[in-house]
Amino acid sequence: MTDLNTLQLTATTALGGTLPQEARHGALRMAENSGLALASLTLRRGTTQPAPFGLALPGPGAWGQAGRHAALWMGPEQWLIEGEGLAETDFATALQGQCPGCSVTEQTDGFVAFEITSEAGEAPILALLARLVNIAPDRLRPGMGTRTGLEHMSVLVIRRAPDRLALLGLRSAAATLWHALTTAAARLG
Amino acid sequence: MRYSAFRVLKEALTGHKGWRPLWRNPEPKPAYDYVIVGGGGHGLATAYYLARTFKQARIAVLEKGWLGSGNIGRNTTIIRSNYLLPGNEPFYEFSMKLWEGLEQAFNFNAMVSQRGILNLCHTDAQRDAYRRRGNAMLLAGADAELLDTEGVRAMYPFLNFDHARFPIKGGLLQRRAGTARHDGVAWGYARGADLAGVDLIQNCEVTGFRIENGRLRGVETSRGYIGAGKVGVAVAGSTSRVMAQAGMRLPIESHVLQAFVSEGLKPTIDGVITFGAGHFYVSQSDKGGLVFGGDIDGYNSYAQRGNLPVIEDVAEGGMALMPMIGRARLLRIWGGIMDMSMDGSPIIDRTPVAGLYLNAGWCYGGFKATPASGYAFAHLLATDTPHDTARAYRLDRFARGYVIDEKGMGAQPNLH
Amino acid sequence: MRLSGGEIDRSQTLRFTFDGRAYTGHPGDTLASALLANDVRLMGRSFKYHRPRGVFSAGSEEPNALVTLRGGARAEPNTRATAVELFEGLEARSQNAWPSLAFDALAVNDLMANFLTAGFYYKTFMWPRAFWERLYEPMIRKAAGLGRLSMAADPDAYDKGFLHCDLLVIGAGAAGLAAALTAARAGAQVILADEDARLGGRLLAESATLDGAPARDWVAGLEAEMASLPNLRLMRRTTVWGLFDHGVYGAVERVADHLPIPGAQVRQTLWRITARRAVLAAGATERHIPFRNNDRPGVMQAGALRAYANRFAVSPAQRVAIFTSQDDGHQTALDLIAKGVEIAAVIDSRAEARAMGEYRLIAGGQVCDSRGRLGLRAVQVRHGGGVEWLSCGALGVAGGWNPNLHLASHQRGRPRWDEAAQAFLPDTLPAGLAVAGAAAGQGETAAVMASGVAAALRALADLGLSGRAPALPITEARSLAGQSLWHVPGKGRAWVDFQNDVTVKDIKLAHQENMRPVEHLKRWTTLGMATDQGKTANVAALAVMAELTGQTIAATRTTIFRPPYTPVALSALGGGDSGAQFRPRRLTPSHAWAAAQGAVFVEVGQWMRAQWFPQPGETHWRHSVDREVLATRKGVGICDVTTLGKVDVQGADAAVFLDRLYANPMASLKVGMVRYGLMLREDGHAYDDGTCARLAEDHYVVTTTTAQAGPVYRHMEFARQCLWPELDVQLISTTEAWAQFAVAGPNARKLLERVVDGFDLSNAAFPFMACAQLTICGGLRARLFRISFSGELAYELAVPARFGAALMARLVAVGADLGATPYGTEALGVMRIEKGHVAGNELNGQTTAQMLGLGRMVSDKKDAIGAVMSRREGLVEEARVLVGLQPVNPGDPVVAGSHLFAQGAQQKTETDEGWITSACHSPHVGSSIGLGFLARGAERLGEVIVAANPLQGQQIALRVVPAHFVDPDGGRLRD
Amino acid sequence: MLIPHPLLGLRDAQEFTCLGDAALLNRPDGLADPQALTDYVYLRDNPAGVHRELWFHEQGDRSWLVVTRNTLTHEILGAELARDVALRAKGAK
Repeated sequence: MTDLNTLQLTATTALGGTLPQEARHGALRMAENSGLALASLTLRRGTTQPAPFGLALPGPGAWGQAGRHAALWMGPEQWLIEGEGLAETDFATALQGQCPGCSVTEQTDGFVAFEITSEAGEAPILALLARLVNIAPDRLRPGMGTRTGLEHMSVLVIRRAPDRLALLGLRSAAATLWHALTTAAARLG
Repeated sequence: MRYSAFRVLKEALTGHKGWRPLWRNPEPKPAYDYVIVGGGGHGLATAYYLARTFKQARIAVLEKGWLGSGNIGRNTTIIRSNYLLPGNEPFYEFSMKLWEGLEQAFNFNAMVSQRGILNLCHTDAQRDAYRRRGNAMLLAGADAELLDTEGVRAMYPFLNFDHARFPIKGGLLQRRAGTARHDGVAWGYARGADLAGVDLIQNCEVTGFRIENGRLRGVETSRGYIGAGKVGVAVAGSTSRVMAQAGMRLPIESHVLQAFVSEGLKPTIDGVITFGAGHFYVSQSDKGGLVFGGDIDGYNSYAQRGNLPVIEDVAEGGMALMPMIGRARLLRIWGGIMDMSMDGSPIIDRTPVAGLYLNAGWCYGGFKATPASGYAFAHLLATDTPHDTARAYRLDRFARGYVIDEKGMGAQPNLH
Repeated sequence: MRLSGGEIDRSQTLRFTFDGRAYTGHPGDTLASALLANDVRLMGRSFKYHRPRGVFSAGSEEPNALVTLRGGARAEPNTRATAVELFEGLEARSQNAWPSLAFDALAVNDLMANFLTAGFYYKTFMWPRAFWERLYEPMIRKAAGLGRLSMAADPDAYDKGFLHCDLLVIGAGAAGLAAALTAARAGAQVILADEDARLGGRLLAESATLDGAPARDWVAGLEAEMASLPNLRLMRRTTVWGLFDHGVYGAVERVADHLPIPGAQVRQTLWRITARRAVLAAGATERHIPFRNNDRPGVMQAGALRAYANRFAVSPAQRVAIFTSQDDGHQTALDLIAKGVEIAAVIDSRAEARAMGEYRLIAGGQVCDSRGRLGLRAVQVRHGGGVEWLSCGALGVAGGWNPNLHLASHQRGRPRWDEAAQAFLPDTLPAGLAVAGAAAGQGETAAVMASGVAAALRALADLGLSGRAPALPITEARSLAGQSLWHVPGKGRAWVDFQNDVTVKDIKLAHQENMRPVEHLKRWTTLGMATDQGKTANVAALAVMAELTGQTIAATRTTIFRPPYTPVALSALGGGDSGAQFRPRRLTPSHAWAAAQGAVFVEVGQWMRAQWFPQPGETHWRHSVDREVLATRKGVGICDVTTLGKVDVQGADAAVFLDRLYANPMASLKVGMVRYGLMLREDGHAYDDGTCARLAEDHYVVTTTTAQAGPVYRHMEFARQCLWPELDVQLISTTEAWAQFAVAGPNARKLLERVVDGFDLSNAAFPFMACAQLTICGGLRARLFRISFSGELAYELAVPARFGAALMARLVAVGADLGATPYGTEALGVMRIEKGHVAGNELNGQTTAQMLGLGRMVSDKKDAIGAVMSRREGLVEEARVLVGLQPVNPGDPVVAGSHLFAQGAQQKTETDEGWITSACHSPHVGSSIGLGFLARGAERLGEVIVAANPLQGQQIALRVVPAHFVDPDGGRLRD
Repeated sequence: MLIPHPLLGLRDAQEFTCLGDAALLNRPDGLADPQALTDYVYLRDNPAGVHRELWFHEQGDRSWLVVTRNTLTHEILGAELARDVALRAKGAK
């Protein structure tokens, strides 16, 4: 783990602040999640499918969680592994330790993550989804996730729970994605 | 019958009884010296120049549907000669010069209107590329001007200069470019060809080629066999399927390009404007409709219709460039089949079959080329030598590596 | 005039203006009904002849009553008064009339109508040639169009969204309601959309009862049930305007068009609806019967008169006549009589017609002319007994109904003429679409509803759901018998297409001139090309043409309908953000830091990059750039180069894979080293360049240019999945994950030594083209590459992106005494030109390795993409190669885009020897310099040539020099 | 347009990039006959009818697909992973 006590550099969040941003519109609360560690995991020829951190790696279109770790299917033989609150760790190395023989790539700063929670059940989440992405609601039931397009950006949409949604986008486009997200939420009014 | 203001006056006063058909509806003859396959703009122009300029006779144009039913009747009417490469620019400039005297030549007002085309640039690199292109145009005898931001603003103050994602840094202007009434061009050539004795045969689909010992003898059609000395194929989006009947595979894919027109509005956009940072270009017709378009849909298609993402993309581009068009309404969308070639440039050449000639690969630039394409193809058919300005449009340039790739996109037709 | 009853709320009064005059109406009114209630019949002018026009229909097919709605930036031209819900403060103006609607100067065109026949403009205005642009066309354009754009940006917000359903029902009339109810009760996900604000469609326009009560009661009951069904989404004010492939529909919801101002709401939302099945229940449009002067305000569809009376409680006049060829026309008379309107007569073209109530019937009669300059005063009727004038303020015309099949033909399927139904009915339908109700040619309400139910049941069965037919209300039987009458023969002009002023005479002339195929007819006469897209005109026109040619209507065929069903605002289509949010904006990790330093930014594709960093006292950008270049070459400069694409390549076969991808060998690269790589397209032209760093035997990181990051990644995946799937390779894009900085200049090593954690940077330990993974700044993992774009001793240092800004700040801070200077893209560009490195201007997709001076990199010992095709004759013969260019007179500029000529050569296409790709002012050289492609350039070093830029009147003498202006031997790189 | 992704089901075509004829899978060995490579790079059947073509799920799982589609009607008859098709073809050789 990077020792924050000796490190001479301070991290900034994807939106450019020292603290994550938050917004609230109606029943929806949106927050930048700067603590999410990410790494890509890809099988190599001849490797068997591992179960890193006890995760059962999900199939196409699916997302699964085990404790603070989670995995999203990204493509054939490829997953994005999440570690909640582990952004400051060398997550890729940790994952590599769990998956010998697999290809692992550090992705923590590859994405900005926005966590969206509804205080009024799933209806506001579904309404928001309809304004953001062209994915049928039955493909984004809790426990599902996918990469898709949003306002000319590639994003990952993960339905973590009926009332919780995560939106991951290119870190560099964080401000544009935040604008799109908060504008859509505000218009749901 | 010659059209004139006097004739319009006379007919108005005598109950319009004297107007004659624009063209005859002849029955196909058993054989012709020249058979042009395709009664679109290029085919009609070819027949017109063959008869009128190259003084050939016994010519027929075979059209599967109605005259002008191909891309000549479904484009966004732009004429221009603002090309970069030496294989292209002299040809398109030749075309522009033909446009400039066309209506008087074929006695039909095709509303050729030199309102100018302005290609906007948004980066220094784009401006450098436009400078290179503008200079190439001048060196080939065409006209070009390079505008800076203020020059653009003076012409079109309503463009989005202040809140643009991609600021307007200037533009390449060709004042002699403009628009023409697309159907009028087809009709003018058709009428001119008919008057010169060409048989225009509608509802006549070519279903096969009769080839003996490597030499073409004639065409099978839905109206029977027609013998031919030489056959010129100018069928744009249908090129691959027509030429497959002669056993040829070509460096062409057919793609759909959508085009758009708004409701009629009082004129506000004088010339043609193209957006350099999005897929959008626009002009306003003499009836007041904003005529606009963008990029091809990107997939092979013969369906003459496209899909929603491109429609949205084009509208987004329009709104980004000129936000004042927001309350204008889209009236109609249509699609044409583009013969997208592998380098984005056309082919006017002989084929391995003696007597069979090909005119194809116009991508979405065919309309502006209509006069020169017809002229050069007629030249090739009549003399068996390429017209000076069309020498580069050889079929073997792909194998030999002499591609004419204006956009530098390589052998991927949907990127040209 | 206002009648009793109707669906308007008289408890509230709404004020509005038309052409500046104040009027009132009520909620439930449209602008058209409110104007009629105020006895305003004249609402517009036609396009060509500027004929006075009034409301013709009660729906979105309206050809005549077009107004400019609202004012200022919200002005909305060509808006159908019949489809505008009245709101408080509504402001509307008439169009295409000057100086006033009642007195329009261009009505003179009407007097010249005999000269302005179809296609006349193709026959004249050709002499002298120059007069077209100078005189004729400006004159024509002056008369073009109807409404006027405000020329101001639309101030309202627009949104877009995506819906998915099992069944989309288009139209909420009797058929649509029945279909939606059937499907929703079966549990299907249903969307019911209607362009109207109210559900019910024609049910609200008719007096006929359902279950013995007014139809609105039945609709209200249904509405209540539908509101309670969570699987049914009701979309009022929503026009499904386009049908696309595979069940994708375009729809626009007018969220706030009925409000005085949208406020915080969006005005309209563009929905992309993906439906597994759809039912088109869009109803039918009544057709008229052309007769002489049939276009006066007051001449309307008979069904529209009925809708105005029953739903809106208005009549355009106290005394009304009906001209019909159908029993349906008589119903209008009955409904109007019930509302206290006087019926002058019902003129029925059928000799055998019978009256259905107490009114004068003229059987076997035809209306053959009309009077009334600004509004109908009388109609002339021809019947067995001769000719008579009947005074009336309105005439309802009932010529039968055309099914609204527009969406069904958006995939170019043509409807077929059904002789029995005397209508075009659906033939081949798009996959997943069914047609029901009046759109399918049904007439009786019971049959309409039943067909809706049946369509829904079929869709449910397709979806694997089971449904049951709901109990349907008891309907009143009505006779819908009729006989087509396509036009009333006679002299004068009988309008077919009202808005574009196409008359029966024009069609006859088109026939005479052999413009007979329907598409020629349409294009020659402009028939059906007005804002109503010929909804009320096309069928009549082709019936007239059929009569002239002696062909059947079936053989004449119809033109096809194209999207959109009704016109759609570009704001809505362009939806959401335009302006500065038109496309995503990508920011580099050091963006905020750079902004705080006052950097000037520039758009580079989607990215915003620091272009230069102005310092106090610098008044011109050149001052800043020159300073940054010199500081880098003298001390050390730092530049954010994160935007370069980065791809992680892993796997046992990574080396083999890259060997095939790059023209030059990559497998031989040693671990811990970097190599410059050139990719070709398969056609042999240069595609992209970058570096490959080998981190381990089975692990490379490759970079791409900023512009090509996306396409190159796609290309790599193509190679991996499609060309060589047998190789063990994994690709992950990591562009975003790492912030990367170029640290360049003689002091680069010294600076880096201050941030690395005990890493040996000596030349021996970490030579030119070395790479390593290390930690910096007290433990932060990083990657270091000793590569140089500037030609100086240089490195690129990468850290996790969130530390990028801090690293930039730290490098500048700890390097202050070393002259550490941040530099932007402009200085980056200057230094790469000085060094002769190629970039986008040279790698423009038209150049080859040979032209770039990299020909020897293309290995002929291995199979790599593009290698073979790069050896084609045309590419090998290409003589132009990259050279450096320097002005003979040091004060002269070198201008990119200039063309190169030998001195004294005549300048034309044939003598063109190349062009300048990139140019800049070089503070190192002390003059402008450039790079360019010049024919046989390598043999011409020292020669003076001419750079021609006729576009800007420049002719500059340049000396051809090697394309390395600094450190040609590369000593600095290796120190 | 909707693409029936073999793993993810129907997805809007907007998520994809279309490259063209699936014959591009059959790349001749670059060290072999240049004519074969010329044909591979430039010539297309371009049928008006059933067409096998390559689509890249760019805003999705980054799979290349071979989609069988009718270019006259746009009807899609099937889709499979290009990787599977290519491996099968290589196995057949």
